[in-house]
Amino acid sequence: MKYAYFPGCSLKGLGRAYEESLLPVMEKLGVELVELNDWNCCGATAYMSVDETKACILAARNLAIAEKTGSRDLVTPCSACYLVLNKTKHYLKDSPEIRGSVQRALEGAGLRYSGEMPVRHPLDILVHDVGLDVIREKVVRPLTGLKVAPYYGCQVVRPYATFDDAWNPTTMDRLLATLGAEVVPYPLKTKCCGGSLTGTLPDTGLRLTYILLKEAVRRGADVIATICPLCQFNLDAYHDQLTRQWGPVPIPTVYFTQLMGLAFGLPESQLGLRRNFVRMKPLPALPARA
Amino acid sequence: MEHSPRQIMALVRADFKDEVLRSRSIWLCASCYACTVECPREIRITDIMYALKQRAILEGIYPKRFPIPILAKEFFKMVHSKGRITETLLVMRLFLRANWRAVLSSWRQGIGLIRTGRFVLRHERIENRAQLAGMLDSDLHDERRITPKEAA
Amino acid sequence: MKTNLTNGDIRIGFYICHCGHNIGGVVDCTAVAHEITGLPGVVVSRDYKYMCSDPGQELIRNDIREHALNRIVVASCSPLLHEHTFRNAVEAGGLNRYFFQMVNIREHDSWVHTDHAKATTKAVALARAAVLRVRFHRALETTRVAIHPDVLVVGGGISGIHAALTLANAGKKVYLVERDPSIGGHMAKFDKTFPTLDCAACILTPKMSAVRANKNIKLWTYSEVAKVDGYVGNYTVTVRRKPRYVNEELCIGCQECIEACVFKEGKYPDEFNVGLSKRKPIYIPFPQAVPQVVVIDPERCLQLKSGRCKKTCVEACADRQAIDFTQKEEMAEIKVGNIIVATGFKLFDAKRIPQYGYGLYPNVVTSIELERLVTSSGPTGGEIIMRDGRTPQSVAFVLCVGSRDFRTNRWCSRTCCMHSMKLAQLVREHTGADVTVFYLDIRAPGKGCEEFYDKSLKDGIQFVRGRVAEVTDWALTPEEEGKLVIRAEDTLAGVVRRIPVDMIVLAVGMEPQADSQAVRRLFNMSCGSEGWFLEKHPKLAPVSTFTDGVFIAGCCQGPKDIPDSIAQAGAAAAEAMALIDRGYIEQEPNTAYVVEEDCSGCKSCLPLCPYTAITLDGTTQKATINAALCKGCGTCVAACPSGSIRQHLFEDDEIFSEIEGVLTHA
Amino acid sequence: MSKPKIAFYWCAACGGCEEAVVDLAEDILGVLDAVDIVFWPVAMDFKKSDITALPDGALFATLLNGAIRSSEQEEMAQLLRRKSQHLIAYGACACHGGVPGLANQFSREQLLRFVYEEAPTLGEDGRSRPQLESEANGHELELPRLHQAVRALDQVVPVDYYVPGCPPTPKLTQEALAMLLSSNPPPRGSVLAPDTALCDECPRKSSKPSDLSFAGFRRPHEILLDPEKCLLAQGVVCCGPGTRGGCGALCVGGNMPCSGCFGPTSRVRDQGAKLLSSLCANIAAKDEAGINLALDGIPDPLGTFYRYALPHSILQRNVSQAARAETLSL
Repeated sequence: MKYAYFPGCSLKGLGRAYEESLLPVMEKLGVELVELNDWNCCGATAYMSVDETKACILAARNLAIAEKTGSRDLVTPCSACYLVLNKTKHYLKDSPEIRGSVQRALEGAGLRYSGEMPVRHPLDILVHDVGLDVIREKVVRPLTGLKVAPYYGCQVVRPYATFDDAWNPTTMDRLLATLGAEVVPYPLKTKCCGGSLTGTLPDTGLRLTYILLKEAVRRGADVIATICPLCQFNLDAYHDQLTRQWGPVPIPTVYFTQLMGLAFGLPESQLGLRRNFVRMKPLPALPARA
Repeated sequence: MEHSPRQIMALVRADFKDEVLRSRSIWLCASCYACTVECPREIRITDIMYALKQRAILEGIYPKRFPIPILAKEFFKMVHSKGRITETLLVMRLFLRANWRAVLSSWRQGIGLIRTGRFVLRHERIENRAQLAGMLDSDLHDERRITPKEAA
Repeated sequence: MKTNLTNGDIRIGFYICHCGHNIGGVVDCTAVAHEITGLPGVVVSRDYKYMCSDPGQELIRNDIREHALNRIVVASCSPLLHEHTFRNAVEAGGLNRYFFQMVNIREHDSWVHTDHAKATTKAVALARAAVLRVRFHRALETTRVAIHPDVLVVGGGISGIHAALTLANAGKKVYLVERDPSIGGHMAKFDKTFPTLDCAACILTPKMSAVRANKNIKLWTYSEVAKVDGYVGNYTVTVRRKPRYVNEELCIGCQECIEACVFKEGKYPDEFNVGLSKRKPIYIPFPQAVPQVVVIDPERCLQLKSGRCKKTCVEACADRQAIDFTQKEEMAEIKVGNIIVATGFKLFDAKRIPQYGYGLYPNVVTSIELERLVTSSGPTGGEIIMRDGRTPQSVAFVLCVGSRDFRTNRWCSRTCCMHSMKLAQLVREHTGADVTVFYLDIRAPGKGCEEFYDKSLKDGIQFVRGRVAEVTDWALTPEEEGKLVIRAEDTLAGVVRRIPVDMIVLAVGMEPQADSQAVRRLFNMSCGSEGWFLEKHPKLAPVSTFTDGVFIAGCCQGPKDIPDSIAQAGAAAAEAMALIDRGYIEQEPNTAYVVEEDCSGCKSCLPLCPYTAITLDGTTQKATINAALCKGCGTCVAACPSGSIRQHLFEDDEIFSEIEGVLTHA
Repeated sequence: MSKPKIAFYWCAACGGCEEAVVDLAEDILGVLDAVDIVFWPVAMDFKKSDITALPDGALFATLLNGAIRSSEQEEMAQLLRRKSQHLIAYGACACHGGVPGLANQFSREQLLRFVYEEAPTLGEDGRSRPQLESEANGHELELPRLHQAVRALDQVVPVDYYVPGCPPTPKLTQEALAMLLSSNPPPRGSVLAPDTALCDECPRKSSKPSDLSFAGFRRPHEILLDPEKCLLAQGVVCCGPGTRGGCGALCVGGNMPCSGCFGPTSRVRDQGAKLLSSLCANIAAKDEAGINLALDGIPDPLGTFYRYALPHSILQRNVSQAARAETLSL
């Protein structure tokens, strides 16, 4: 299986542990991710706030480059990228005005985009294309005894995701269970982490982050699994401020791909786990086999 | 949040333009799209918030040193010139523009980033920056559109 | 028949109606009348303020006599409204009633256009078309078809029960078909009724018993309509009678068999208590069930599933031998003249809105579940308790669950406001708990309902205006710990509130039955886009359907409360009786017919007829149309590849001259 | 008393109708016993002047085949009309426009451009259009002018009788002549063929099911056709239900579907539309995608349903108006 791959800026920066774990896990499963040549920033949410058309042009450049590769699907692990690329697809389809501007911009740059290529998240690929059965076969170190709170965040499930429910997604739950982990019921799984508000308006943003961490702790989770670099950063990097304001909420937040890597027996050192502010404890000892 | 999203919608309908554009509420939207999916009248609230933010930036109506529009514009500029975002550099520029004291208060976080190897000081950039800039400037015929200079 | 009038004999009277301001305010009626004067054959052309009034009709009758008119055209409103009126006038004037053509220049013209000049031009074109057409009209006769006096009522809820009793009390024979093992429907599950708070069982049970006692009612429970053939006055209906494995004639409802069942305790969710209690494989739906006959669930009964059971029930029924494991499904065919469809509604599935936590949090219940909890005959003996046995100290009601929401159902379910306030008062009365009602608008338009709302406010029930965003169990403050937290914007206060409560009641709305589309096809009815059965006219024919002799009553037509359902049921019964007592129906002669010598017997038309009115004559090998079945839809006429099927009132010369009239520019 | 004088003439046609006359074989002798053929350019040496010399109405009947496409054909139709007591539209082209009538899908300009300039078979030097007027050997030559549209005969001159078919069968031709010569000829305007559809005389009629419900359509070469069973029931488009009978179901007898050459019955204004509405009404699929899929089995609907009667179709209104305008401007 081969897919075009759009990492997005975060996976080269704050979220590099995501890419560090994603690529070997995919390789282990025989999935080849071919990084787009000279991709640019998707525009994220900030760009949309300034200029809608330019935001679409920005995203469309990546879509056009992706189409040129001839791959079937474009895979992007970052929630913001996933949303923006999908949203651009929808806008190009629904708004003739934006379509016109984008087409002019693409033509001027010698690019073309037909609007057909699906933009997908690795979680979708793993569960629906690769399949849980294949994943189960690769598990050498089941995560037995590890209590995980599955946290999806917003933008992969809303509003454009087609592969799971907007309020109660279960794809990652099933994936984690396949790895042997104990999935903690976590009704906040699609609540907002605060997004960029944690940096811009900490009073508002960090409160949302705090609720997520506190509830995960209260429900007995050992670790939170996330699918988005910004979510991971928010849940991981603000523990100082949170503790000062509301008290400690000691729980690590890791990428679901890192947990997969552990279960696949990949060396911890290669999964970017040391990049966490709040480190994950070593996996509990496996119960003795009967 | 001085106006709830519902009140924002009502104020827009009632043509309270200044009231809406000056509202901090529109900047509080973190784009989680919960409201859009939730709305029983199928109003695309998140997209409307975007439209209001664009309008506010275009008309220059927002609180001075209010970090969110500054972030949006800094983001916009960095992408325009480099093609990609380097988060740590973006945040530093934001702090310098909006609230330099914040740098001091979050020094421990900065050290943490350095310690975990996530602090990037070198700009990520794309090769074909000329192509991207050409594309982004291709719709300048529309006078309402904002250029990076204006945004600055 | 005067079909062979030559053009010279044609004497047309044209009348255009102002309809007060409805038409006259947009169309220059005088100019239209003037324009029509010049057309060939037109002898009289007049405009008049109200053609449908007595003087208006008198005008037509007089002109027929004075000017020897033999064709009449009226340009006014919709034929649905007044075609009958004018045809009567034409007949009273001494002409065949089909020497008449009506033009709709209200709905088709004045009501939909604003440009007066263009609307007038359009009126002229439409009128000219009718004048050209009417020249070719033939004299036609209506036919009469006898009406079978028996009636089928489908659905044994309060609407079906009331319709059946009304008819039976008037001496008509009624078949009442209900798919559940007992009649009673939703109402049987209610404790009290709003706004009077009188006991639902006390007013329903006597009616259920009356059904059982009435000699004119043939009650078929556990049965479904499988097939409907025929037409108004002459329906042949096939009813599927499911086996209950208990002989209805022999069972006396002593329930000793239930006692004796090898299952010592109830094990399976009890449908009547919406799953809040358990029943055995052999059971009686509820204490007041009609008929009082035990039923065996074939999915659960050991004997029926595996054939290996001690059959203690058979032993217990030793004397009567009512239990019969050999029962098979039966098909019964009945003949009726009219059908009343009262198939009711289903409740919205609260799981479709996961944010409200139904199915996730045990103390989030639906309004019907609370209804069962509050009833003394219910699973808790009328005690409102939570799943852990505690009595709630605080209860919240969430209104419009699945209603007034574009993502689920757009309509207002009409009864939930009142139903919730009734339950809220009962909760206060039974438990003294704090009650908060989250609402969008309180809709209490029924008689005594606003007063009931007032009473609720005075009783200390809190009302918060705002759609609930979500129900959570995460706590931000100590008082929220261990409780369910409702998050909602209080739109009157303008703040987002978190309100912790013990129990949450979701006021689920009404939906069309899951199989409403199949039922609609069965009875050849129409549905609105939402799936409710469509009445023929929302004001003038609210219980009729587009199929003659099929009437609708109760919630299958749209959400309504008990009084409205009963009023509709009575109306449907009266409509059916009006047909029965007249004894016949008159059929419009606008039917299709095959010109036998032209037909090549190609059979193209046979499968097209939605009323199966076309058959192939075995000896002549030509198609024939049963005029009594034909509804004049014209499908076969259009499809006949050799043009051998024609239609009265829609003959080629009539249609082509009409087209010519529209297309000719003045 | 001299025998009635008969003329044969052809306009826009393939020549098949002329062959049909020859197909009378020895029976033609019987015809010659009854009539004198005074004009038959395709078979014998006659000149236009032979006809112009005749007094008006001198001909008992003219059997004219072919549609009217050019100014010359129109002129001859008018001339023969004048000279004949009975003008008979002979064959599908004269009756309804026939196969040449399919040209009405295109404008005259499109046709000329393709034929003389764009057809892939043309050599480089051949790409020029013939001029209407030219000079050769000192003589002024004038070519007939093409009209904008092909018309049936009765769209040009009044027609007394119609003998349908592509071509009419010998039996039909004989019967038609006999009817004309009889003491009690049918009323003018009659089609000299039965007025019921072909199914009535089809040998496969009894095998037609009462519910066709087409799952899709097949072309005859795509399947092995059952020689006994109704062709429609085998999913092949057979125009029999919408086509006048009288041919004796020759094509069906040869295991080919009826292509509609006898035209519609007298009660039908537009043969193609009728065929379409009856066929489409019986398509099994009820959703748009399914219906489209079924209809994709008919690659050329116009050529299938309007093969013989496009000029008489209501679809022709605009083009024939343009043609009329052009005729007037000549």
